[in-house]
Amino acid sequence: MSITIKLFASLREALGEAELQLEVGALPPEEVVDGAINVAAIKSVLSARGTNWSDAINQPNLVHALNHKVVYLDALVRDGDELALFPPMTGG
Amino acid sequence: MSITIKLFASLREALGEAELQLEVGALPPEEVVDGAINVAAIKSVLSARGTNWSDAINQPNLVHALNHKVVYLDALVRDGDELALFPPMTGG
Amino acid sequence: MSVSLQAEPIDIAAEYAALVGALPGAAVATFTGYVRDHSGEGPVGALELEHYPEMALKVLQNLGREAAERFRLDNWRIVHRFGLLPVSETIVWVGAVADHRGEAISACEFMMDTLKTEAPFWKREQGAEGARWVASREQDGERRARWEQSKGV
Amino acid sequence: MSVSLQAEPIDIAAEYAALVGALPGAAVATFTGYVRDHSGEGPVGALELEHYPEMALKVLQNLGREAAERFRLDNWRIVHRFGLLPVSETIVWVGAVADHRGEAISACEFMMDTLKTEAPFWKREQGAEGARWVASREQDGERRARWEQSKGV
Repeated sequence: MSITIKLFASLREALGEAELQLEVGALPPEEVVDGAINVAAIKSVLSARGTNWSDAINQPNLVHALNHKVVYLDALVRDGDELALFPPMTGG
Repeated sequence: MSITIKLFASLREALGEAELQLEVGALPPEEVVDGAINVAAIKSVLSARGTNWSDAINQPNLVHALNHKVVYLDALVRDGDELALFPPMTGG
Repeated sequence: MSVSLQAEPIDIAAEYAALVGALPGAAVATFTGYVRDHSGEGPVGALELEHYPEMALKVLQNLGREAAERFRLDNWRIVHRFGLLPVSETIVWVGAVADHRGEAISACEFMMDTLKTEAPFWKREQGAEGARWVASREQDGERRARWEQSKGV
Repeated sequence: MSVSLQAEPIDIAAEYAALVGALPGAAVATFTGYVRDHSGEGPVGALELEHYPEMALKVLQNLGREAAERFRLDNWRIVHRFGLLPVSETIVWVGAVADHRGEAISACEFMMDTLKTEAPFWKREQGAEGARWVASREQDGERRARWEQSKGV
């Protein structure tokens, strides 16, 4: 399963990446439901990349957008989806 | 005592006058307090001009403005003042 | 921080540019009212706007000053027309400049709600069956009254 | 009834003219946000506005449609800039056309309050001691929450 991860603003800056393709074929089977895994599981995979990732990904006010729509940790992500992670918006 | 009376909108139209000088020297002395009479007394004087005046001047929602400021029936009017009478405003 | 009573159409682009000036505030809100082609009474061909010039000027100047104080405005402007106004013409334009959006937007709404009930203008609609004076709307009085209750933004 | 995300300055006079069009509504409200020369953190030389283009477009289009339905708008427009914006530049412009003033003004306020908390833009201030990301304001969340409670104008 391949998921596009996008990072914005302070998160992008802290991690030095704006976009990556995440291959999650190696997940334990109990995390996979009907070919989908939830946002929390994807955050665990990303956190395992190192302390800077763990710190950035687990900050309290992080917003998750799945295919351009804000979602919560239990939202299901499928092959080909785009998951964006970013701090609270400050436009306008 | 000479007072400028101004009439606007439907009142002006009903009475066929936009402005008149009202001489109120002939008022009974008990109406005059410290050289002033109140708006109610002036309306009585105007009402005495005929049925069309009485009807127009005593309509329920009439607004009174003394020297460009909205006032009530007990406001005191003095020589040289300008008293305007008109229906509720409908600008904007 | 000024009022204009005018027979001429309102040049909205010029008014906006003058309101904001060289050093804009962070937040600018505007409102424009136009002559509609209909009212609750039926079709409208044009409006005649009668006004009491000296009083209208004073009421609107005081209104702008009150809005500036209440909403901490950096600038404000009120333009109101009088005379014969065909359908789709501008009637009124208000603008407010403040540090924050809540204040700028509320100031516009406050100016319009107050102007509607306190500035001496009277509308006469030219309809299919002649002209009729527009009656004041109870709803306008209610909108105005809200500002007495809440002093906040 | 459209959204523009753009690097170029907002041509407010042109946007206004296009919003109102040939047959103006009775009531038109607009709001413009500009880059201020200061913030709670100190002096500001410029803003950098980062955004998530595909999501920003969808969020703002849905916002316009929701405002149109909720406030019975005849027309609406949302323009938001991205990139490097020096002090006194335009950041955002919203406009709403309705039959009545309450709806036009409330629609502008609703669009701004929602945009602030739901559209994916992030501000970075260039200050005297380098650049800093702007923190979201709790007050913006509270302003947005008001619209959940009251569906009225």
